[in-house]
Amino acid sequence: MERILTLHADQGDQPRLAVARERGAYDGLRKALGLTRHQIIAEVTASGLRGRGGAGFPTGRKWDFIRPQPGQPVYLLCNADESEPGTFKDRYLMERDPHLVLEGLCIAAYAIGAHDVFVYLRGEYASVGSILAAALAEAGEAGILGATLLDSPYELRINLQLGAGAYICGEETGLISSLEGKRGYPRVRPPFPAVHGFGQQPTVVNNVETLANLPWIILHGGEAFATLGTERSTGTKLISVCGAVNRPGVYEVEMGYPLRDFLAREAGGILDGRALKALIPGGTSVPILTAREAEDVTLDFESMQHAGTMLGSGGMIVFDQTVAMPGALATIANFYAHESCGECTPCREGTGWFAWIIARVLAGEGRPNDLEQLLRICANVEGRTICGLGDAAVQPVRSFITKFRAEFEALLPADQDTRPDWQRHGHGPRAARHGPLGQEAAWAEPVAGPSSARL
Amino acid sequence: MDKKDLPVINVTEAAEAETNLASGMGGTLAGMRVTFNHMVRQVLGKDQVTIQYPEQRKPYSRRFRGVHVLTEREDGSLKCVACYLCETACPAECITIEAAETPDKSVEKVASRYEIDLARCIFCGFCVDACPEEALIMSREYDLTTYERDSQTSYGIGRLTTRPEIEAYGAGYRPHMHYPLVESYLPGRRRKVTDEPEKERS
Amino acid sequence: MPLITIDDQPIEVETGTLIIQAADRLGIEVPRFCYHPDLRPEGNCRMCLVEVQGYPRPTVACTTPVVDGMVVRTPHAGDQARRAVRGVLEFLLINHPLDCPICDQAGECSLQDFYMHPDYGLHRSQVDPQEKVRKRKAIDLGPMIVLDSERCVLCSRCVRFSAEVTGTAELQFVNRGNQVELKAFEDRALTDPYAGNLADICPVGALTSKDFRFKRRVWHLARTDSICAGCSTGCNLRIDHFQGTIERLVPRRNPAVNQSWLCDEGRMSFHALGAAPRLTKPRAQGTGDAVNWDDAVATAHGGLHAIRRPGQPSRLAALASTSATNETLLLFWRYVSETFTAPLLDCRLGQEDRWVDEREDTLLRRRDKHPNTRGALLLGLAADPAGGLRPMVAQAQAGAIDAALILYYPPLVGAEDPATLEALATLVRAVPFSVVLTTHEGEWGRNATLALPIAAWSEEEGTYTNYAGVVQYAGKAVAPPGEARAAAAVLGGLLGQAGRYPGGSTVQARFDELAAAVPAYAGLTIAGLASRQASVYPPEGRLPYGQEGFAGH
Amino acid sequence: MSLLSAESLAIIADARRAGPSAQGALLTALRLTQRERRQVGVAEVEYLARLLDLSPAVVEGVARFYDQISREPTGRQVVSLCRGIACYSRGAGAASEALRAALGVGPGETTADGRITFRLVECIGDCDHAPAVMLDDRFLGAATPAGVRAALDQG
Repeated sequence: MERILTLHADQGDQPRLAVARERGAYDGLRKALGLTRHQIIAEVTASGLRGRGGAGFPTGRKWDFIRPQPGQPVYLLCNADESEPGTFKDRYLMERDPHLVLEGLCIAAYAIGAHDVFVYLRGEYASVGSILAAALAEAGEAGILGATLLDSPYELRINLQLGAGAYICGEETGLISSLEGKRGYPRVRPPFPAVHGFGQQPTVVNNVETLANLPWIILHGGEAFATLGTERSTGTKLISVCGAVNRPGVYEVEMGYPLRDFLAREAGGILDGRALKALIPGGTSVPILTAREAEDVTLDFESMQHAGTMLGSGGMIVFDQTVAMPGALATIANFYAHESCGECTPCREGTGWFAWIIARVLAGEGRPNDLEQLLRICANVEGRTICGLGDAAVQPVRSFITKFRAEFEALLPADQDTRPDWQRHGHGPRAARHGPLGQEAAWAEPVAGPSSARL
Repeated sequence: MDKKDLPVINVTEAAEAETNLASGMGGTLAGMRVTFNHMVRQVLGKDQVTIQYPEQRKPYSRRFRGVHVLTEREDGSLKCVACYLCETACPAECITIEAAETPDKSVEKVASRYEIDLARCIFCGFCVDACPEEALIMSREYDLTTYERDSQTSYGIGRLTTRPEIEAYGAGYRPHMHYPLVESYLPGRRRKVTDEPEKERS
Repeated sequence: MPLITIDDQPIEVETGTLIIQAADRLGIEVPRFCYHPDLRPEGNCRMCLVEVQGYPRPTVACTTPVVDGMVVRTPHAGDQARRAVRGVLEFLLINHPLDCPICDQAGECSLQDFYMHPDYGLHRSQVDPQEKVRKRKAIDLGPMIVLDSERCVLCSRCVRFSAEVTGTAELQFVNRGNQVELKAFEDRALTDPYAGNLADICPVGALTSKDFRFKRRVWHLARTDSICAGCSTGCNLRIDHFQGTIERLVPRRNPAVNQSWLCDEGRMSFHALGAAPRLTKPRAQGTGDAVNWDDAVATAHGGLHAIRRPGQPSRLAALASTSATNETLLLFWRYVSETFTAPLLDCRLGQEDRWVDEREDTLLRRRDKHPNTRGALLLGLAADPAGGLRPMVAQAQAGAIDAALILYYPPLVGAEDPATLEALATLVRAVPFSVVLTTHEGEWGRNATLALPIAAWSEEEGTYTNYAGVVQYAGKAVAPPGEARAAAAVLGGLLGQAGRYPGGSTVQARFDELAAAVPAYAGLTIAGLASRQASVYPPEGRLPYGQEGFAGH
Repeated sequence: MSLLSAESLAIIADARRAGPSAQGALLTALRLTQRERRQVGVAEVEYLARLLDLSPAVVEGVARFYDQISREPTGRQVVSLCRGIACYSRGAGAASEALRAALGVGPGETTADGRITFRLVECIGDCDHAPAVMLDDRFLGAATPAGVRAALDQG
């Protein structure tokens, strides 16, 4: 299979510039500098490359929106705030092949006419940051990324910015706010970042993996890239698989690769030969798939959509039969309650309410109508929020409850209490609602619960 | 049904019977007997109709709307937080409230002045219905006779909380008396309003 | 211009208009918390969700600009929008404390109003009161504001106000998710002189007025529209009063004068009225206090009239006040100029005619603390550049004054200037016959031959002309104390004594006379003032505040 | 007096120049302050406010938005155990208990000697080593009390 992103990543010495150059690093940039911006955008558009951060927006289109006024600065922000649970592909790229990322960064900046680039790394990736910084310094001394790119007169300043622990800063407008030194609040669109972004200037935000595809596209042409993968999901995708598999890790697969094969070969099968129970294909923000649903899914945007979920960030979390779904959902719900920025009402209150109800259900103190309650809250959060986090929080709740309902119902008491809800007292642990969320969050051991009726 | 089943009263016989009675002293005596019996029973003190008020009093229903009582929390503090709902609801405009701040942040607001002019009050009980916290209820106290008008008919916090009468008469009308939603205590007695007995003790 | 329809009502608006603004113009109520006409829209409360034909999901009306042909449905007309808003309202209430009985906002609270709305409120609560997230309560934020973060719906109006309008940025959110809390750093007292506005813009009971705290339930208040008399800006405000006492002042929105704001000094100005004892009865020197009004007015005119010297200028010092209404000033001017020949007629205690053009800060406050200096100037009450109180005093001390007629209102903002009071006292002492029309007891007026009690601001109706020449009507909220009368009535009485036309009996009539007498006001009527911003200065009607703009904008 | 070292101040100065607005340096400043002072408390907030010409409220608001900025001083070494979904399904709960026993402090607590702070954090992107643990900025891989001890000792 054609490898685009991990061709050299597995060799340990790839981060060293000299070695990387021998293997052709920055050749794509050299070629790109020979092209005009429009040629590059045309190539990328032809390649059908779609954003690898989770939303899958066509990269060429995104660049095309940039129409700066004369004299107006343009910014390129590299979204390296890889916080989606179960996702660690960008970290893999930046650690193993930083020059590939930097090269892609330069090509993108040149293509949209940006002279100031900011790489926003999540705070936990400080170690990754130093690897990037080292590579940056080395490339600088080598005159590749000095004041100008290679021997062209094109000025480019690359800045590394570390976050400080906030999932929401991975949302593009939240990232912009954070970079501006404000609370990482997402912003209402319109206006879109392409018009009023970083410092109210035209801005493009691209994911690390997206950028890493660019050198190959420039060298081999968009057409070649488009021949890989499926019709609407071109190229390859990094899948970071974790959970109950024998070989968790990052694997590059061509789009359209069968999920069954991926689990069996790359992931090395389910842990200890157990049976697959369910898996989340693209980070916790997408609906979960039961083993049956997962059977004939292929790894690409359309097939996932057809299966009622999303390829998302490609962070695959695998559950085997021993995992109890209510506990897993509680963990996920606590995550969103903790990471909701609290700016807009439905997400702020909804995520907290999810966590609270699921916590009390888990504690065996749920109310008979709690599952309906949760689904009702899902409907009130979805599509009513400023950014995607609200919708993201809804997906696991709704899919877990609908697909593994029996496991949840087993935890609920039969309804003897006829009083209206607001008159009932003494529900569940306060942890989910009180005090700074999380540190008190009760652990529920992933022991085997009653298995789902669907399995 | 059949005609012959109908009960028949022979009017003539009945009339004759009466004339016979009337002809003698019988009717008079019959009447006298009734009167005499009543006299004897009254003198002997059996089932008297009148009672010796104020020494004797009749018990009233626990829904009786008598003089108001300001209830307390378990710790003995006044429940009223001066929300003015009773004043707003009062059709006779006989309630006057002044609010003040308390250092206790769980309460924040208390009534520094609470006055009901019972000379204006029509005892409709709207004030009690309006109270969200059962901080104001009615008692079964009904005798309000005073010698002066303003000074004695206007009850302030003092008289609305501490009166021997409250002890004597007990709690009267309040909403949710059958479905208690909140806890309130009769002033100075540390006894829950809901524990009030059905009948007044005498 | 885009043409759109909202709930089947068509409306044409300028490009860039927001849906919510268009709806407001149609009088369609779109529920909102975070949107405020004088703050940058942020769209965080999600309460103004509406459905737009062709949009997959409900959109916020407060950040979406209209597009030609847009078909909008508000919760009143659209099921999707109704469901959305119901949901948002429920979210806002799950952690809202059950404070209404002790919350000063109750009665004018958006949460209450929206919850009671049949279209998107009245849901059955699904949370146990014990479960609600607890936050800090009754936090003292200085002289103006009390913060209760538990009641906060996090609409960020206050945060934006302190960042955009006053630029002090003293309030911010901390934490994340449903733990987010409004906070002033270390609960420090708010220092900006406009903090009082925070209580007004807060749609719920999170930020409440410390001065008004627990005073009254708002539904007991009577309301009178008026104009602030604290300085020459003339901010539009509403006087809330109960049984003859003013309980609070709140701003009325007027984009041309004060936007939605009011400075704290102005907000507190009504306390000045009760600060010192009021003059409640006409008082004549010698004879105790017992003077009835008719005698008082007769004596006053008699004494003043007596100093006239046929064929020669009258040696009268007539000092009007730049705090008086235009109508009062007209009558004062008429009485003095129609009865006397070339008297000393002026309205200046100091340099009002110069201060009126000076700002005190970049937002609202101006150096001149009199509400009607511009009006007095337009009436020619400062015609003589060398005139004013001080020259009068000088002449009086030189014995060149036979009588004085003084109209004086103590300032509502800032302390009385002792030098001015001393000058007034000297003037009163130096002239043989003096008539003083004033509101409060004052040492300086002790020796006045006659002291006549007049109504203060809020006790009489009339018009003020602000520094920029905007003529505005101020209503009467409460009755003057004791026997005090409106100055206009007293001056009318004097005119009557002089055998002159005493002026109309209603403010409308008196203003018509003003419009007829002073070219600047030609064609204006009281009714007209309410409807449009009439600017009479500079004469060509240019509005200076247009160029001045406001701070932070 | 300055709460921060000269090199930190230099970095902050660069950050102020890099972006379109000076406030952009705040995030960097907060990180550096947290590293040097182990906390961003009242004193630090006021210092940064003066340094960057912002209102203290704004600085506090931003500081208390991020997990890695703490108001109370943290230990000299911070052990962060991932409680992400992947680590959860691979026994982070047990690991948490094991670490509690090994370190003598529970999640969110700091040892009495102020040396070690033990935190539970959201997914740290080390899922292939679940249950993953970090020591300060270092990924330690799968969390075993022994491994963590060793890492702590070598500092």
